[in-house]
Order: sequence, then structure tokens, then C-alpha cells
Amino acid sequence: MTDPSTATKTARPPLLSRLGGLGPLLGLLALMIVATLLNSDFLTVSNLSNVLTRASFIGIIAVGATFVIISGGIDLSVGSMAALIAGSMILIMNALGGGGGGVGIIAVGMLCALAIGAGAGLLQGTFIARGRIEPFIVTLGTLGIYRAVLTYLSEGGSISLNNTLSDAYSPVYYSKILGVPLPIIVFAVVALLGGLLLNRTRYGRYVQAIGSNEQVARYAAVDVNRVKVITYMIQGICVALATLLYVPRLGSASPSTGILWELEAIAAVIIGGTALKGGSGRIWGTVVGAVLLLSIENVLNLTSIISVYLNAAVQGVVIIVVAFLQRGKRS
Amino acid sequence: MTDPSTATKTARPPLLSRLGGLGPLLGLLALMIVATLLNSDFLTVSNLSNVLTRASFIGIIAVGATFVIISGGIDLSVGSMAALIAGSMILIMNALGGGGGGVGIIAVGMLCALAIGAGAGLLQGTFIARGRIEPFIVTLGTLGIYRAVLTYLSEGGSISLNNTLSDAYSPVYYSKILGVPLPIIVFAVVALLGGLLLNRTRYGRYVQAIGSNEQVARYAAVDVNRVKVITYMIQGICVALATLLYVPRLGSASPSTGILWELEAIAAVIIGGTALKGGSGRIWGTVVGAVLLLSIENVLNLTSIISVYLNAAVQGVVIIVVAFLQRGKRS
Amino acid sequence: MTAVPAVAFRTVTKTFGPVEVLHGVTFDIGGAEIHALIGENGAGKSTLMKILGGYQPPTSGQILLDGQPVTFHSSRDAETRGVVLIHQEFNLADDLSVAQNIFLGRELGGALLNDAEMNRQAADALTRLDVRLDPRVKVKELSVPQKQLVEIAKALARDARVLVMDEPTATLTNRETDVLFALIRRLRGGGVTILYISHKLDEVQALADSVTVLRDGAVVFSGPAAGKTPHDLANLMVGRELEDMFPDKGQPSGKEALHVEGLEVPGWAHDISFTLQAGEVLGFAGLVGSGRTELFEGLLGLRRHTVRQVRVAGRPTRLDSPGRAAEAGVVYLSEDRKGKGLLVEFQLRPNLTLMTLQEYARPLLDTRAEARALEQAVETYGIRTGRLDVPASALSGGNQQKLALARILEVHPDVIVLDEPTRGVDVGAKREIYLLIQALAASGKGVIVISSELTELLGLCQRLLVVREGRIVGNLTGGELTEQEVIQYATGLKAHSPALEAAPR
Amino acid sequence: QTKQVMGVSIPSADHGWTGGVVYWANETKKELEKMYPNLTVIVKTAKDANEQANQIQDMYTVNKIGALVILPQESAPLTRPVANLKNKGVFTVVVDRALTDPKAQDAYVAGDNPGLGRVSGEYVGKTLGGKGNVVVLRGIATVIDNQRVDAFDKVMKEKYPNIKILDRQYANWNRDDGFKVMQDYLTRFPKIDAVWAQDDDIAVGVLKAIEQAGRKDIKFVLGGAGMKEMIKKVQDGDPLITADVTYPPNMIRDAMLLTAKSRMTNTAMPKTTIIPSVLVTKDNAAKFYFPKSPF
Ligand SMILES: Nc1ncnc2c1ncn2[C@@H]1O[C@H](COP(=O)(O)OP(=O)(O)OP(=O)(O)O)[C@@H](O)[C@H]1O
Ligand SMILES: Nc1ncnc2c1ncn2[C@@H]1O[C@H](COP(=O)(O)OP(=O)(O)OP(=O)(O)O)[C@@H](O)[C@H]1O
Ligand SMILES: O[C@@H]1[C@@H](O)[C@H](O)OC[C@H]1O
Ligand SMILES: [Mg+2]
Ligand SMILES: [Mg+2]
Repeated sequence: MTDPSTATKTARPPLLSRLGGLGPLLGLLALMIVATLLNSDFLTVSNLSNVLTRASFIGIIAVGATFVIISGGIDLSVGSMAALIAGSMILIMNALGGGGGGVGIIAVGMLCALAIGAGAGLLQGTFIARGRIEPFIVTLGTLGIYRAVLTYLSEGGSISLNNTLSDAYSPVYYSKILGVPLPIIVFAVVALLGGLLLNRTRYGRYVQAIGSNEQVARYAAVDVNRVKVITYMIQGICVALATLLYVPRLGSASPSTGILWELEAIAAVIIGGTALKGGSGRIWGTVVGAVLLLSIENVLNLTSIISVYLNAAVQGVVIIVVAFLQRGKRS
Repeated sequence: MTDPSTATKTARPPLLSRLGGLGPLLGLLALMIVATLLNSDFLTVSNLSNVLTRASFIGIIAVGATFVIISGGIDLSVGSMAALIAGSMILIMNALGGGGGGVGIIAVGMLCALAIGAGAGLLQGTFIARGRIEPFIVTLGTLGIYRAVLTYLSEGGSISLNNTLSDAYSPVYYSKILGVPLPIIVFAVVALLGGLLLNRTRYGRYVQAIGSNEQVARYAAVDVNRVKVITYMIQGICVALATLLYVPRLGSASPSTGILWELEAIAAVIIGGTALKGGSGRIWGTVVGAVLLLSIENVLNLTSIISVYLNAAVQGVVIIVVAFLQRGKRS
Repeated sequence: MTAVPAVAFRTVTKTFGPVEVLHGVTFDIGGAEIHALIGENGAGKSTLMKILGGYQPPTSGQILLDGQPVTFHSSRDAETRGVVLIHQEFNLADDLSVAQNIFLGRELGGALLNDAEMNRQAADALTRLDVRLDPRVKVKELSVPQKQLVEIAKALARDARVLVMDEPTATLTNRETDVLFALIRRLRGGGVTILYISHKLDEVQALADSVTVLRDGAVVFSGPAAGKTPHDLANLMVGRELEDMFPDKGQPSGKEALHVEGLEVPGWAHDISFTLQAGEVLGFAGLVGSGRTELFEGLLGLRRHTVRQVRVAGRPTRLDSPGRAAEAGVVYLSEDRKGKGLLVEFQLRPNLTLMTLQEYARPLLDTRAEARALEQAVETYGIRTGRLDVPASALSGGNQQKLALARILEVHPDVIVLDEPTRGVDVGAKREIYLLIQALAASGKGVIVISSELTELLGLCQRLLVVREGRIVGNLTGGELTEQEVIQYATGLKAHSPALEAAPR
Repeated sequence: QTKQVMGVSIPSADHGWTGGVVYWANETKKELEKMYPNLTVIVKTAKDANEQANQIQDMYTVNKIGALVILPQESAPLTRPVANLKNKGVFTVVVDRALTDPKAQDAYVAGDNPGLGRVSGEYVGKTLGGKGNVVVLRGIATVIDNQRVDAFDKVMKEKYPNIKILDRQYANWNRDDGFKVMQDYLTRFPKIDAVWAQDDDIAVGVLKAIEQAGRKDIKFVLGGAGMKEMIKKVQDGDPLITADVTYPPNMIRDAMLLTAKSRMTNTAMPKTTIIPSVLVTKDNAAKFYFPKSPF
């Protein structure tokens, strides 16, 4: 041991724990190796680009969830919020388009989607921060409410975009820029902005402080309520963004749209190394977590070594194993 | 200030905060009044006994969940664990009975169910306590695994108890003692035992201590790992008990058995006033929470004032309102 | 004082529920002076300072800054008026880095934060305290004294006109304390008014220009510090004549109570061997960070460790976990009261009985018996509290410490390891703890005391082991028990051969 | 004849009926691979529409399927993904839940949802003699459910105006929900003549609730889809289960057989094949009883 007066050695975390931090990445790597052994087509550009495109939905939602979880909260409503946003957006666009419609209408629809997402987040955030109700309860409640409203709007069936609009909108999902599908680009941008927001802005700092110790944050004159409300709004906006990509792909919304997405999003966040109790976390981990989850599904589709009945079991085993690779050290 | 040395006089906490503690009960009362106004049949003995009987399943599971949550954990797997236990139990009894069978075989089936529940809890608890993996991830994983195994066992269909056994077993659900359905009695006993365990035993004290500050508990010579493992085992046993009552009701299990029970159970716990972050909680609150949740459903079925599409919205609003009535005071 | 006082309290009262803890406190503090605030545990010092810092509103009364009445609705309000408080209990977010904590709420930079600059300034603030600490390290990785230093640096980084320090040196050793004092004097020179709370009365004497004594929530003295000896101050605090601080030392019995051989705590302690006799009070001295805490955490299985042999009362034993240790009769009081010592959200009763629940399980817990035990402990250890059914967090710092001590003694152990046992404890209570320690030793128990207060170690212990860089480098008895001697070993100017404890039987 | 890969994408076995679909798909895979040695059949299940869209993409990109048989989780969201595959030259056959744009499919093997509602309505109306109180337990809020309930309602309105539909609640094609909803109906309505449960899983719960309450006013319970346990009851002359209306999960088998035949023999496949929903009574029950199927 060094002399305490020259004790800069506490400086960097030891190698092992830094490797532990890479757990999800190692997990993803291991999975990719197994996948390639099982089916060499896994590593093709087209397959990887499919997987990443899909990971964009959950991934973008999970970026928002990372903020919520770091702040010490949780949002169970994201899946049904997505369904409600998709449904409302389609209804609005169809109504404006009157059977036809063009880019302008799509832009209006997109703005409405973002506004609904932000509004829903504002509502939930306000209940949680100012109403001081457990986030679990508030968002479990809104989960039911959003889905019910959508069911009401769709009269139990589904809401579909009219054909003209559907064609005009589809490039948002299907087109590529420099060979990279647009959803991947949006995902990357959201993740980068998320990382910046979390690590390089006041807001991000406050989110971490609140999750770590709300009292300390209050004492430091952080406007805790405001930060929390903003956090749920960011989650809402992320859900809306994901929905903007979802609608041109599947073109409709129904009472079963987005069911259980909340679990997937939260799982991506936690596999990525953010602790459920809040305080600290990382966006890149969430991105890896989302890609990992979608890769498992992909691998299961590519191979037929186990009974289809057991798909969920394989997913379960893999996420436990990955989490094990990067579990916290005992203090 | 009073003389510190004569400091034994204990004023009671102020009335308001004690009322706040009664929030869920007030919520339930309000709901019952509304329900009776909407349909006078609500208050009939037979309807109340239906509601309480149904609340027994979720209620018994939620008693276990109360321990898990107070300890600072979470168990998402309870619904699919229930399905797996139900399925395995039926298969075992059918196999032993060989088309027929009697009380002895049912007793064996029940013991197997309890053993599977305890075993599943042991497994999860070990991963969580000794493997140091986030409970959210472990139980999300086992959620998938248990349900997949059941689906595999049932080949996607349902597993039904043979008729002889079904007749022999059905009194466990349908019979009454002094006019009270057996499930309600079991529920009451489980809740009482749970309350005793939580508030009047060493184990219960340790659970609370761990949830409040794990590090302090460790330094105070509490065997934290053991207590945690026991907690997940208790949860498993509660799930098994609930399943023992569930199987004789319909005599079958299928891949849709127990879906989303975890959310209902956790909601019951939290509506009952236990904080998701752990450290303290109360069993009676959980009981009220479970009854309240099931009453909402019941009221919705008994009336038709709003569109069926909006049922979930009503549930959502009610749980948020109840949670609001008993939210924590700002520190 | 003719000039307008920098800070003036006017009949400030504060009640918590039915209990009034401050009764019309009135006194003045001049500008650019070091004003000490002393009083017994629970006298209301921290409460008064929290009111000044804007963390709590007074129930009635007023505070004047430079003659102007002020009302603070939050700590932010107070800070804009230049009033900054260093909390007695740490007020740091564990998951944030040192620099992030120091700048929390007042980050530098525009839309994007300027972390480089904040790290630099944080490093500066730490350097002013002579602390070498990477500002990027997360606070949860720090030791208790390091956290205290960060807490101080945090306050220094805000430009304070009135700086309130609530027991800043409770966890520091002389070296850090000296650095801090130099700094405080420099600040005074720069026109800052300093309010200084401490239970270390010699410090008060050395540092303060004036002093205010609180007793049971009321001012009993406020005036110049000159001419007041620590003894005078102590008498003012407790309101009666205090006898000698340290009771007589007893004699070790010669029977072995605890024997440790070849203990390794990777990264912290190496080849540790020592023997504690029944009836002995054995001190562990060393600089902050020398590894004493970790040594004993390792011994009790709270950290990874290996050991050749452990004997308790002559019987080879494996301690391995705090549970086994307690069964073997060995208990440890942590230096980290808030993080490892007390369940602050729990009431006093479950806190007291946490380690001895088996005694109340019949098989259901007998809560009445627990309550009786609490009443007994409150009496025995002089725990001062308005009510018994409050959470531990409502106790003053010193009283929390007494509660933590009471808990481990409930176990009726044979070997008692006390890590900073009098941290934050007032003189009166300190003396009670010293009496208690000697009584325990006299009743045949072995007591180990780890302390950053050399006077305490020298006054209590029959023998001192000095730890440096994780090794035992000195074994001092009799005439060697002087400050000089200890410091020479602790800083490496002198060293014994490591074999010194190998065969002492 | 060159090698052919046929992808089969179906909902995962999350309740009885889909369990039947998975069973029949796996059985038919074996049957077909024996029948056509050059044919590889890949059966995959998906838990929701989104995953199913991903899945058929994977089948195309990686497994290089030439033909796709899909029973969509939902119609609307899978329309575009299926169309994409068709545009890339995959022969697409849609089963049960019609896409919103028929151009997206080469052929359609249809379960008759409106038919199920209509046949059920006719049976209820006729058996009650045009008069009485009926409660309805719906499935999950979906297009299928709407089609069935709308057709049922239409029959009632047009042909049996004196039958009163007391209430329609969702029971989510789930036994437990069927039990709960029926219990509450029994509390709420003192006189119920018949129950339309829309699905046999729901009917299982309904029967238990009636049995428990000991109510004698209910003359019969009509389920739907042809679960083997229910068909058995009809066959055995159960007093409450007097009939059933088919909606056979083995329609997936029909679709797979037709598709394979058309692909392997290069013949055209009928544009639309409707598997009618028929009434099962004691007389014809034996024809619809498949004891080996899980459903
Ligand atoms: N939140 C609270 N609720 C109830 N009582 C409280 C609360 N905070 C402080 N007290 C009580 O107020 C009194 C004064 O406490 P305070 O912390 O100011 O003492 P102190 O002089 O700082 O003591 P120490 O030297 O031990 O730090 C104590 O009796 C304490 O129990
Ligand atoms: N003033 C300081 N400046 C720099 N580093 C310090 C200082 N004080 C402590 N440290 C570092 O903090 C770490 C742990 O200190 P800690 O107080 O926990 O050690 P300890 O062994 O418990 O000390 P003690 O022997 O006083 O109990 C060590 O790495 C030490 O080098
Ligand atoms: O799952 C549904 C089944 O339960 C119903 O009976 O028929 C249509 C199916 O899609
Ligand atoms: Mg204090
Ligand atoms: Mg120490």
C-alpha cells in the first residue's frame, strides 16, 4: 500500500471491475459467436441490419427508460403509450388526409405524436413528482388508461393508416442513408443525444443526483420536481419517436400493440448495467442491452435446434447469464 | 424541551398521518359505497364471498410479494410459476392416479406443488443473494423459463385433471366452513401468519432491516443471504398455496394461466402502502389492496354505465386515486 | 462588540412535534471571527445551524445578517446570502464523483457542462485541504474521513461569507485537522465568519475567538474564548464540575482473550498478528487510511481475507462472518454510523435489539421486553431523546453513536472492537464511555479501541499497536505511551521488526 | 424438382386455440417432409405482431424461404411486411386473419369469423324459440372478436328481436376470466336463459361458475372453436353444452398442404379457400373429435 499522503491510487477503478462493466458487451459478443456457429448467415450485413433496425424501437424507448430508472423511477406505461400514440396519430392523419394525403399531413401527424408523448409524460411526471405517488402505481394506472382509450378509439378493432398515406410514410422506415436504414440512424442519434444529455448537461447530472440521494439533491437546491417531470416527458418523447418509426412499418394500431414492451425496455436498461434502484447508469449499456435482446429473438428464428415452445426459456436463460457476467461487486 | 432524562413519555403520531396510513382502507370503503349505489347486489353475501374468494389467489401471492418487496427485491415470475406449479401438479396427480385416484394422491400432489414452489424460490433466491444478480432480471428470466416449460409440457394446450381426481379435489375450492368458502379461510390464515412472521419474528425483523439498509444488517451479524433466500422461498410457497386453491377451481392449467398476476400482486402490495424501495410495509395493507383490485373488476362486471372498452381505464384511475389518498409525506 | 454583528440570533425557538428543542436562543457573532458553538449531545447545535443554513425553518424568532432580518426558504436562499453549511451527517450523493458532488447545484459550463474545469477546481479545493484524491472517483468508493474532507471541500468551493462547520474534525486525525485549521484561519483573514461546532474542546480553545455554549436548547454562555480552558468549557456545557476525563486503567489478567495470527486483507492489511488479553484495553493507532478499519472488517468476514489462526479465549475459532463472530463473543462497532451502523429509518427499539433478537424470540418477539431493554439502555448509556418512538434519524449525532454502542454491548461479548467509539460524543458522554470501557475491561473482557484521537488512546489503553500501511509497526507500553513515540511510528520515522508480536505468550 | 423452403409463421401457444395451431403446424411439417423429400418446412411462433413481422423477415433473409404460410397475430400490422415478402417473390399464403390489403397475398385460407358469429346466433335464437335473456362473453379486443360479435348481433336484431342481450363483457379467451365474468353475471341477472361464450376456453370457466352457483335457469352454454373437451361433452350429451361451432385450428394444416402441393407440383392454388364454421351437435360430433390434439 502506498503512503496515504500519496494516495492517488484510489483514482481508477481496478481492471476487473472495469471488465465487469463491459459485461453486456461480452454477453453480446458471446451470443454473436454462438449465433454465427449455428447459422453462418447471422453475420451477413442484411441480417445484422435487420436486427439493428428492430432494436431501434425498443432501444429508443429504453434510452428514455434509462433516464427514468436512473432518477429512481419506473415507467410501466410505455407499451400502451406507444399504442395510444400510434392510434391517435393514424386517426389524425387519416382525418386530415381524407382518404389521400401527403408529406405535409405526415409531418403534422408526427408533431401530434410527439406532443401526445410529451403530454402523457408531463401528466405522469406531475402525478409522481408533485402528487408524490409511487411511479409504479401511476404508470400501472396509466398503462390501463392509455390502452383503454385506444381500445375505445378503435372500438376494439384496429386503426389503420389509409393507403396513400401509408405509401407516403413508408420511406421513414424503409429507406436507407448511405446504406444504413433510417431507424438505425435515428436510434444512433437518440442514443448519442441521450448520452450527451445524461453525462454532459446539468439536467443529466441532476437526474443522477436525485436517483442517488433525493435529499442531497434537494439540499443542493436542485428543483427535484421539475427534473422528475422532465424525465417522464423525455420518456414520453422517446416513446413517440419509436412510434414514429413503428407506424410506417406496421401501419396500424390495435389494443394489442406494444403489449409488454415495458418489460423489454426495462430489461434492456438493466442488462445494460443500470441499477434498478437508480443513481447511475449508462446509455451505451442500454443500447447493447436492446441489441442483445433482439439478437436472441433473431437467433431463435435462424435455428431450429430447440422446440418452439421453449423460446421464452432460452431468452430467460440468456438474460440471466448476461446479468451474471456483469453483476455488482460486493462492497 | 422536556427534560431529556424523563424522556419516556410517548405522544402518538398526529391524527392526519395515521389517517394517511388508512388510505387503502378508505379507498376500499369508498369503492364499496359507490358499488352499492350502482348495484345493490354488490353487498349481498354471495357477491362479497365471490369477490373475496377471487381475491384469495392474488392475495396469497401478494402476501409473499410483500416480504420480497420489503426486503428490497421484486419477483416478476409469480404468475408463470403458478402456471408451472399447476401444470406439474396436475400431471403428477394424473400419472399417479392412472385415470382414477383419491384423497391420498391429491395430498401427494399438494406436497409436490409446495416443494416445487419452495424449490423455485430457492433457485431464484440463490441467484439473487449469492449470485448477486438484480432480482428484476433473475425473475424476468425465470418468468420466461417457467412458462416455456409449462407450454412444453402441455404442448401448448391445456393440462386437465382427470375427472375422478377433479371431483375429489374440487371441495378444496368450492366447500365452505361455517358458510365461509375455504379459499377465504386459507387467505385469512396466510395473512395472519404473514403478519405474525413480519412483525413478531426475528426473520421478519431481518427482512425489514435488509430492505432498509443491507449494509447495516450485514454489520449487525444478520445472515443477509440466508434471509433473502428464505424470502424468495416464502414467495414460492405462497404461490404454491394459491395454486393449490386454483387447480380445483377449473381443474386445468394452460399457457394463459396466471398471466400478469405479477403485476396484480405487486400492485396489491403497493396500493396497500408498502413502498417499492423496501424497508417497511404491512400485510393488512396488502390484503386490502388485493380485495380492492378484485372489487374494481367485480363492480365493472356488475354495471354497464361505461363502455366495456374503458374498463381498464377505470381500474387505472381507481388505483391512482387510492395511491394518492395514502401517498408518503415529503420528508 | 460595537460593530453590527455578522450573524445574530434573536429568540429562536424550534419544536419537533410536541418537543421544543431550542428555547429562545439569542446571541451575536462578530464579523471575520471564529465562533465556536459547543454543547452536549442533543443540546440543539445542529438544529440551530440548520436553521441558519436554510434547511429548516425556525418555529419562531429571527436571524439577522449584518443587522438585516432574513428569512431563508431553502439552502439556496441562504447560499445566495453567503451562508454555507457543512453538515454533521454527510450530505453527498454516493453515485456521483467527488467533483460532481462538490459542484452539485452550481455546475460550471454552458449548455454542456465543463467537467474538466470542475475537476480542476475540485482538485484545487482538495489540495487546499492537502488531500490527494482524484476528483473523478465516485463518493461511494471513499472512506469516512475522505467523505468528510470532500464535504469540507464542497463548502470551500462556494464563496462563503458565513461558513458553518458542524463537527468537521470528528473523523479526522491530527494531521488533517492541522491543515484544516490553517485553512480556517486563512479564511478568517479573508473576512469570512466561521461558526465552528466541535466536541474537541482543546481544538476550540486553540482556534476560537469567541464561544457560545448551548445547554438543553438554551444559551448558557456567549463571549470571548480567551481565558477559557477546556475544563472551563466542559463545566459550562454540563453545568457541573467534571472530574478527570480518564478513569484509572486496570490490569490485564494475562489470560488470552483474542489471538490473531497471519491475517491478510488483500490491499489493506498484511501479516497481522497480535494478542489481546482479557481485561486489557488495546489501542490501534495510525494515520487515516492506515488500514485499521479494514483489518478488523476483514477479521470479522466483512471483507475478503485469509488468516492463519484465530483463537478466542484460547479456542481456535473461525470468525468468517459477523454472525459467527458474535457467537464466539467478538463484536465490532463500525466507524460509519450512517452507512453501516444504524438503520436510520427504524425506531430506536429495533435498532437496539437487532443483534440480540434471539433473546426476545419466545418464539414470537416479545416487544415489551424489547421496550424494557430500550428503557434500560437509554438509562445506562445516557441516550437523550424527546421520545422513545422516534426513528434513529431524529437523534442527535452523539446520541446515535451511543445507541450504536449500546447495540453491540447487548450481545454481552468477550471481545469488543470499537472503531472511533466517541466520534461526535460530547465530553460528558465521552467520559461515560471511557468509564464503560474500563468497566468492561475490569469485568474481564478484552477491548480494542481504534481512534484518531491520540489523547483518547493514550488515556485509555494499557498498550498501543501502531499500524502503518497495513502492517503493525509498533507495540508501545508503559513509558513509550507518548504522543511523540506514536507519531514517529505512524509516520514511518521509527519501526519495529514485524516479528514483534509473533510469540508474546 | 428443386429444393424448396416453406416458412410457417404462427402465433405462439398462448392459449388453447393457438396451442392447437402450433400442434397442427408441427404435425403437418412432419407429414409434408415425408411426402416431399425436397421440401423443408420451418415452423416458427411469435408472441406478438411486431415479433412476427421480424420473424418473417428473418425467414426471408436468412432461411431463404420460397413460400410463406402465415397465420397473422393481427391483420393490419402484418399487411405491409407480408406484402414486402410477396414483392420479393415469396409465395404468400395467409390463414385465418385476412390482411387489410388482399393484394399482399397470393392465396387466402380463411377461417370464417363472421360465420362463427352467425351460426352461433342462429343456434341461440332457434333453440330459445326466439325469446329469452342472453349474456355474451367476448374474446380479446380484436378485429376477429368484432367480426364475430357483430355477426351475432346482426342475426339477433334481424331475426330474433325478442331475445334480449343483457350484457357483453370481455373474457379474453381465458378460462379464469370466463369464470369471473360469469360469476358476476349470475349475481347481476336473476334470469339468464343462455350464454354465448364465443370460445371454448371461456366456456370452461362459465360452466364452473354456473355449477358453483347451482343456477338452474340457464338452458345452455354455447362456446366456439371446437375444443376437444367441448366436442366430447356434446358427443356425450352434456345437458348444458348442447352444441359447439367450429373454428378449427387445423385450418393451418389445410393451408400448409395446399401450399406445399401447389409449390411442389407447380400448380395453381385456389385464391381463397374458406373453412366454414359449422354447427356441431350430438349427431356429427364424432367427425370433429381429435383426441390427440392439445385443443
Ligand atoms: N427531525 C427531528 N425530529 C425530532 N426530533 C429531532 C429532530 N431533529 C433533531 N431532533 C432532536 O432535537 C434535539 C437537538 O438535536 P441536534 O441534532 O441539534 O443536537 P446537537 O446539539 O447537534 O447534538 P450532537 O452533538 O449530538 O450532534 C435532539 O434531542 C434531537 O433528538
Ligand atoms: N487525507 C487523505 N488524503 C489522501 N488519501 C486519504 C486520506 N485519508 C485517507 N485516505 C485514503 O483513504 C483510503 C481509506 O481510508 P480509511 O480511513 O478507510 O482507512 P482506515 O484504514 O480505516 O483508516 P483508519 O486506520 O484511520 O481507520 C486509503 O486508501 C487512504 O489512502
Ligand atoms: O385465438 C383465437 C381463438 O381463441 C378463437 O376462438 O378463434 C380465433 C383465434 O384466433
Ligand atoms: Mg449535531
Ligand atoms: Mg477507519
